[in-house]
Amino acid sequence: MISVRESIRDAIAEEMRNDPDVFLIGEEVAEYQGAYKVSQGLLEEFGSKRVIDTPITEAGFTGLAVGAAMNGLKPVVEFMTWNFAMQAIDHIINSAAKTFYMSGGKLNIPIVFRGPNGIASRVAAQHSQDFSAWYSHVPGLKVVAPFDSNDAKLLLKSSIRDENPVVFLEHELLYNEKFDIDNKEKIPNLGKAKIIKEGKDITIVSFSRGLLLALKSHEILKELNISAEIINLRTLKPIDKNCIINSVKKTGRILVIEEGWQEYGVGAEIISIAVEKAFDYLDAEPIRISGKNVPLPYAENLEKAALPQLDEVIQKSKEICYFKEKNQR
Amino acid sequence: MISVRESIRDAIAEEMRNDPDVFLIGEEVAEYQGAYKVSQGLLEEFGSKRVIDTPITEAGFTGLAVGAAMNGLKPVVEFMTWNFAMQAIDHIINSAAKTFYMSGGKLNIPIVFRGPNGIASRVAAQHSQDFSAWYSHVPGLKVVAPFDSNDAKLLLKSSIRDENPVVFLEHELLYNEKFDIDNKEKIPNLGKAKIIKEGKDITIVSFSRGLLLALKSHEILKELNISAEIINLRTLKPIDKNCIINSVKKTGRILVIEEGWQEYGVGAEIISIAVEKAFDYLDAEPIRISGKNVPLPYAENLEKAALPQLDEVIQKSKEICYFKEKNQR
Amino acid sequence: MDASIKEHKTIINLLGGGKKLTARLKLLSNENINEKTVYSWVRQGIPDRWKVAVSRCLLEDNIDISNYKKLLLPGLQLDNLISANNSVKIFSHSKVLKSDDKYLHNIMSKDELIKLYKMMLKIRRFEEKVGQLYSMGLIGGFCHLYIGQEGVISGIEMLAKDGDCFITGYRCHAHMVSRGEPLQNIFSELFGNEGGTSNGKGGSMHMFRKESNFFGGHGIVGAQVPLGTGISFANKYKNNKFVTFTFFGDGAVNQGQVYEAFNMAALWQLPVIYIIENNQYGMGTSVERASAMNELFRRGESFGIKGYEIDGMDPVSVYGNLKEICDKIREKPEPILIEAKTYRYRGHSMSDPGKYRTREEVQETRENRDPIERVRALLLLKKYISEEEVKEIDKEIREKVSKAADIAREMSNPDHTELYTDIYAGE
Amino acid sequence: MDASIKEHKTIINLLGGGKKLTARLKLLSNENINEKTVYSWVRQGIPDRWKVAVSRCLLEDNIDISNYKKLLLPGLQLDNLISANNSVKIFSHSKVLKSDDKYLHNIMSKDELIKLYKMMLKIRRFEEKVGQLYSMGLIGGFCHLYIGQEGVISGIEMLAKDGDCFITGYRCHAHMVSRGEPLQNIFSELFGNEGGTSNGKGGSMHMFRKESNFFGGHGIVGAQVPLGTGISFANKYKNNKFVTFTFFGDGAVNQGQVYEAFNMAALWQLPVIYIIENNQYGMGTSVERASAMNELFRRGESFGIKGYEIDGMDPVSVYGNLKEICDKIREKPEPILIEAKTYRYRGHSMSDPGKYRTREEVQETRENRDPIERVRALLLLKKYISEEEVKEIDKEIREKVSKAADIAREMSNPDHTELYTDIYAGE
Ligand SMILES: Cc1ncc(C[n+]2csc(CCOP(=O)(O)OP(=O)(O)O)c2C)c(N)n1
Ligand SMILES: Cc1ncc(C[n+]2csc(CCOP(=O)(O)OP(=O)(O)O)c2C)c(N)n1
Ligand SMILES: [Mg+2]
Ligand SMILES: [Mg+2]
Repeated sequence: MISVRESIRDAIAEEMRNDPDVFLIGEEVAEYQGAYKVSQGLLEEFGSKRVIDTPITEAGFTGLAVGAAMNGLKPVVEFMTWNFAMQAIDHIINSAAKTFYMSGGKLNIPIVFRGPNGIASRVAAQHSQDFSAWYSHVPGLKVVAPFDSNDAKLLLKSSIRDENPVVFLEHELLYNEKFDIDNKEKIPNLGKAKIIKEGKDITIVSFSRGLLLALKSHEILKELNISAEIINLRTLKPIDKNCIINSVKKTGRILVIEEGWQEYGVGAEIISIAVEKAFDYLDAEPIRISGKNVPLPYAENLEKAALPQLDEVIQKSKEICYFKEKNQR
Repeated sequence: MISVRESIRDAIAEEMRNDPDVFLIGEEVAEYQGAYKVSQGLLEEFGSKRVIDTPITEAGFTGLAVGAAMNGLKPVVEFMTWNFAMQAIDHIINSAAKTFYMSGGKLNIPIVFRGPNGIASRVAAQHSQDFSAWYSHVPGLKVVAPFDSNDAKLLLKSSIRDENPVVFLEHELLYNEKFDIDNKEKIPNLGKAKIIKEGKDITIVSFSRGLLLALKSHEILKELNISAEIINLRTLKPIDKNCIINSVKKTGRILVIEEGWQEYGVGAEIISIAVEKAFDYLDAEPIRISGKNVPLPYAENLEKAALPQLDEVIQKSKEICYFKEKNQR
Repeated sequence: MDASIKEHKTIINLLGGGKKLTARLKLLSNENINEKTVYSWVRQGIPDRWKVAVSRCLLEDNIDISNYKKLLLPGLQLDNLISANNSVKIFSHSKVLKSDDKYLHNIMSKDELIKLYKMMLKIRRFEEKVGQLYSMGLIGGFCHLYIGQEGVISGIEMLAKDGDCFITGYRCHAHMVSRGEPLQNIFSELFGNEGGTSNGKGGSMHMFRKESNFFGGHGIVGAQVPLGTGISFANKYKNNKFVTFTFFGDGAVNQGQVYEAFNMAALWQLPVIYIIENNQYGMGTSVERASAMNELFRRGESFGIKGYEIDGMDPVSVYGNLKEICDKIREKPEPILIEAKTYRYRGHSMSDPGKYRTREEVQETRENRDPIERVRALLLLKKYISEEEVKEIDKEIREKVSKAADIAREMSNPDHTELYTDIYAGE
Repeated sequence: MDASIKEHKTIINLLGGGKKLTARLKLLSNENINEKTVYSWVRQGIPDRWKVAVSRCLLEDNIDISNYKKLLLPGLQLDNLISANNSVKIFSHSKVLKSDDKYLHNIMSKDELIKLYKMMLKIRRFEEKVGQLYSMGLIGGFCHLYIGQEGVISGIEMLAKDGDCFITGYRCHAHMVSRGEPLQNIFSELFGNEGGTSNGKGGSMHMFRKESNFFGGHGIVGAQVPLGTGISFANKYKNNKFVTFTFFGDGAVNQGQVYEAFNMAALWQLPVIYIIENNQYGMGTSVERASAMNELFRRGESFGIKGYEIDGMDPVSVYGNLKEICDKIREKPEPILIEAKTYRYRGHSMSDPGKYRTREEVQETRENRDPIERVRALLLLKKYISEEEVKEIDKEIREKVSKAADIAREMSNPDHTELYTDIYAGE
C-alpha cells in the first residue's frame, strides 16, 4: 500500500530519471518540498536545475514552461492548487492547447499541468473550485482525474510521456489515502476508463474523489440487492464513451457522482453521452449527484452539506432501480 | 429596425443617463469608439470621466472595476472580445462571483462584463472561443446571451440594474443584424427564456447566434410538416428549466443548437435537464448540434465546417420526428 | 602625476579622447563646453562639476565604473548610479529607540500613544488566542496570523480618517480588529458559527467590514491590488478626499496584476497607498529567492510611482511618515508605494513547520525589534504610564479576548438553509 | 550676495540648517564632513562636490528641485534625478544620416549592407502585396502589416546566429520572411490554402517556422513574453549559447505577465533579449495615453534589467548596438530590454481607419525616417550600388513576390478531413 501523494512523487521521479528533459517547476516545489509535500526529496535527488521554485507568478511561470516545452523540454508544472491556475489559464488554453492545431501540426507542446483540484478542508470558496468541466471542454487538452495510487502513478507517467498538454487534476483529500499498486498494469494510453466494480442493475460513473462515495454506495446498494457497476473515468478528455455506453446498455440506468458544481458540469456530458447513444436501453431517468451550486462555504456543517451525499446516491439509486423492478413485474 | 450593435449602445447610454454611478471601461471604448464601434458617441455624451480607455491590461482593469463596484459604482466592463477575458477570469470568478457569498451577504458586486463571444470571421483559434459553458458553470454569476436587438437592449439594461455580477455574451456576427424592438416588453428579470416560435413536434433550444440557424431550420421543417418550437434561452444562468421542461413535455423531442464546442458544453446541461425532468415524455433521444470539438481553423472551408450546420439540424430533426410518426402509426 | 589624475586620463581615453568626449558632454549637459578645457583635464584632473556627466558617459558605454571610484561624488556612490532616485529610503527615525530622539518623542500625544499601544496589544492577544484555538482543532482551514506585524496596520490606523478605505489579503484578522469589528464576531467567523462576520461562510481568509470600509480579506495572492486601486478609483470618481490603503506581501509583489494596477493608478493619478508588508518570506521563499530586485519600494519606478521604505517594526515612524504622505495625497491625488519592513514570528499559516529559517532569526527580531515592546518602552520612558498600568492594560485585554472567544464558541453553526442564501443579491 | 549663494542659503535652511544637514550628508556620503564647513556654505555657496548629495536630500524631503536648478551639475539635470541610471539611452549613431558618420559607414560590409537592404525590401514588398490582396477580399480575418518597422527585425536578423530563437505577436509576417520561409507558403497560409505554413489553420496571426526557431505568431497581446522567456530558459537548461529575441509592442508592455517574466529572467539570468517595438500606438491608443512612464526602455528597472533605447528606424544602428549586447549575453547570460523606436505606416490592422493620428504624422515619418530609404541612401553614398542596380533589385523582388502570390492563389483550400487533424500530437 502506498499513498496517492507518494505515488505522484514516484511517477515524477521515475520519469525524471528516464528523461533529462523532464523538470518540475512551481511554487514551493523545491526547498519547501511542495506545499502539500508532494515533491518531497526531489530537490535532493535532481538538484535546483530540475526542481525549480518560482516566484508567485502563475501566468508567468506557466507561460515560461510552455515556452520551454516549445523549445524541446518536458515541463511538469505544479500549481499549488488549481484555483491559482486561473491566473494562468490563458497560457494553458491559448498557448498550450491550441498551438498544435494553429501551427498545422508543426509545434506540439509536451507539458503536464498538475496540482490539487476541487475542495480541500474548510478553505472556503476561493480555494475550493473544481475545474474538471472547464478544462474538459477544450480540444487540444487532455484531462486526467486519477482516483487511487495506481491511477496517480500510471496516469501521471503516461501524461508526462504524452506529446500534448495534459491537465492532471489531483485531489488534496486523497493525498493521504493508501492503495495497492497494480504492478501488472502497463502504462496506459490516456482516454480509457476502468470498470472497478462490475454490476448489472445500475451504472455509477465517477472520477477522482467521487469514487470514494461510489464505492461506499456500492456496498450499501449490494445489501439492498442492487448490483451497481462502478466506472472510474480516469480521463475526462478524451472521454471513454464506449465504456459508458456499453455499461448503460447492460444496466439500463446511470447515475453520475461528481464533487463539482452540477450546472454545466461533468455529469451533464456523461448523461448526454448516455442518452444520445443508449436512449433505447435506458429504463429510468439518468441521475446526477453533485456538489451543490453554491460557492463552497467555510462552516463545517455547510461545507459538508455542499458536497454530494451518500444518502442522495442511495435514495436516487433505489428510486430508479425499484422503478425498474416495478415495471418489469 | 435597429442593429444589435446600436441597441447595446442605447442600453448603455440610457442606463448612464439614469444613474451617474454607471460608467463604461475597457480597451478602445472611448476615443476609438469601440473596437467594434459599439460605444459610438458615448465619449462625446458622457465625457472621459465615465467612458474610459484602459491600457491593455485585462486583469488589472477588471480587478479595478470590481473594486470600484465594491465601493459603490456600477461598472460596465467591455472586453474587446471574451477571449481576452481569460487574462482576467480570476477576478470575474474569485473576486466578483464569490464575494457576496463569502461575505455572508455583506458585499455585493453590481457589475456587467460584456463583449463579443465565440466565433467571428476567420480570426482562428485564439480569437474564436465560446465561453458560454464556462461562465454558466459558476454560481454567483448570471450569464446572459442575447440574440436580437430586443434581447440586447432589454437584457443589458436589466443586467446593468442587477445587483450581481453579470456576464453578457454578445456575438460579433450579430452586431450588424437588424431587428425590431418590442416597445411593449418591460425590462425583464434575468432568468427567463422566451418561446419565439410555438410548435408541437420538436423543441429546438438555442441562444445567441445559434438562433439564426434555429429559425432557418424552423422554416425548412415547416415545409416538411414538422412543427418546431423554438426556445430562445436568453439567460444561461440562471437557466429557465421550466420553459425547457414544459416544451419537451409537449413535443416529446429536444434538439439543442450551440456554436461552442459540444463536449462539456451548454447543450449537455440542457439535455440533462430535459432527461432528468421529462424523461417519460421523451419519444426519441435528445440531439446536440454544435460546434465541432476542434480549435477553430482559419481556412474558409474548414471554419465553416467547424460550425453547426443547417443540414445536420434538418437531418437529425427528421430522424427523431419520423421515428415518432413511425411509432405512432 | 597623482593617482586620481592618472585615473582621469585613462577615463578620457576610454571615452574616445578629448574631442569625442567634448561632443558628448555638450550633448549631455546642453552646455557649451570648450574642447581645450576638456583636453586640460588630462593634466589637471576632471573637476567636480563635470564628474557626474563623465560617469554617465562611462555608464553609457557599459564601462564598469567600480574600477573608477574616485570619479564619484558624495551622494553619488556606485549604488546610486545604478539605482534610481525616483524612490527614496526614509530611514526610520527610531530604528534604535534612544532617549534623545526628539522626533519620536513628540510626534504622538500621550493619548495617541496609549491608543496605539492598546491596539497593537489587542491584535497580538487576539492572534495568540486564535493560534491556541486552532491548535485545539476549533478553527479549520488555512489560518494566517499577523503576530509581529502589528506595527504596520496600527501605525496606519492612527492616521486614517473616517471614510478612508482598506483592503488586504488573507492575513486579515488584524485589519478587522483595527477597523473596529467586535472580537466576538471575528471569533465566530473563525469557528464557522452564526454571528460570524460572514455568517460562517468566509472563514479566516475572507473577512469584511463594509461599515468601516474594510473590503476584505482576499485569498488570491495579489488580487487585492487591482481591487484596492478600483476602490480608490471610485473615491476619485465620487470626488471625495479618501485614501485607500492597499496591503500586500513581499511574495505578492511579483504578481503581474500588481504592475497593471500601478500603471493605471499612475496614469490616472489615483489616491491609493500601496503598502508592501515585507515580512521577508512569501510562504517558505525568502525575498531574495523570489525577487530579482529586492528593494521592493523601487518596484513602482518603472511606472512612475514614488516609493518609500519605512521601518514597519516602528509604528510611530509608520504613523509619522505616512501621515505626511497622506495629507498630500488628499489634496493632490497620486499613488504612493510604501515598503514596510516587518517580520512574522509565526509560520506562514498554522500548518507551516517553518524549516526555511532558523529559530535564532525569529528570536533575534522578537527581542530587538518588537513593535509592542518598542512603544511600551517609550510609554514608560516618557512616564505616560507606569509598570503597573502596563500590567493592567494587558490583563484587561486578555480578559476581553477570552470572553469574546468564549461567547463565540457557544454559538452554533449557521442554519442549514444558509447554504443557499447569499448567492445572488436582491433576491 | 549673488543669486546662487542666496539660493543655496535657502536650501540649507529648508534642509533643517547646517547641523542637521551635516549629519545627513555624513550618512549619505560616508564621509566625515565638518559642521563648520557646511555652515560656511551659507556664505560661500555649496561647492560642486557636494551638490549631488544636497540634491538628494531635497529629493528625500519631497522638495521640488525644479525651483533650485542652479544646484544641478551638468549631466545631472532634473530628468536624471528623477530617472534611473540603470537604463541608458543609446542615441542612434545615425539619426540623421550624414556623410561624416564614420560609425555608420564602417560597421557593415558591402555585402552585409546589400543583404540588409534586400531583406527589408522583400518584407516591404511582401506586405504591400498582402495589403492589396486583403483589399481584394482574398485574405480574411485580422491582418496586421509591418510596413515601416522593417528596420527592427532586419537589423537583428543580420546579427543573429544559427540556433538563436525568435518569437513575436500577431504582427508576424516579416519575421517569417526574415527567418527564411518561402514566400509562397506564407501567402498560402494567408489565403487559407493547403501548403500554407500552418496548412491554412493559423492564418495571419499564427505562423511558425520551427526549423529556424521561429516560435510564432501569437494572438494574445503579451503572451509571447513569458513564452520567449521559457524558450530562453530551455536554451540555458541545454547549456547552449543561443539568444532568444522576444518581440512585443508598446501596448503589450503594460500586460502584467511581462513583469512576471522580467522578474524570473532577471532572477535566473536568462539569455533573452526583450525588444519593445514601440511604434507609438497600441491599436488606437498612443503610448502617452496607455503608459504612465513612457520611457519604455526603463520598464525593466524595477526588476533589475538593463534597458536601452535604440532608433528602430535605423537598421544599422539596431545591428551595431545589439550585436555588442548579444555577444556579451552569449558568454554571460542575462536579460536585456531594448526599446526600438519605430513607426507603422498602415493602420493597426487592415480594418483600422486610423483616425487617431494625422496623415501628416505618417507622411512626416515616411519621408524623413524610412529605414529602407536610409539604407538605400547609404548604399548609394558609399557607391556600393548604382541607381540602376537599385531599380533592378526592386524589380526582381517585386517579381518574386508576385509570383509567389500567384502560385499560392492557385492552391486549393485544405482537404475537409484536415478539420480533425492536428488536434493531438502522436496520434
Ligand atoms: C494566486 C495565488 N497563488 C498562490 C497562492 C498560495 N499562497 C497563499 S499565501 C502565499 C504566500 C504569499 O506571501 P506574501 O505575499 O509575502 O504574504 P505573507 O503571507 O508573507 O503575508 C502563497 C504562495 C495563492 N493564495 N494565490
Ligand atoms: C490580451 C489581449 N487583449 C487585447 C487584444 C486585442 N489587440 C490586438 S493588438 C492590440 C494592440 C497591441 O498594440 P502593441 O502592443 O503596441 O502592438 P502593435 O499592434 O502596435 O504592433 C490589441 C489591443 C489581444 N489580442 N489580446
Ligand atoms: Mg511575506
Ligand atoms: Mg504598438
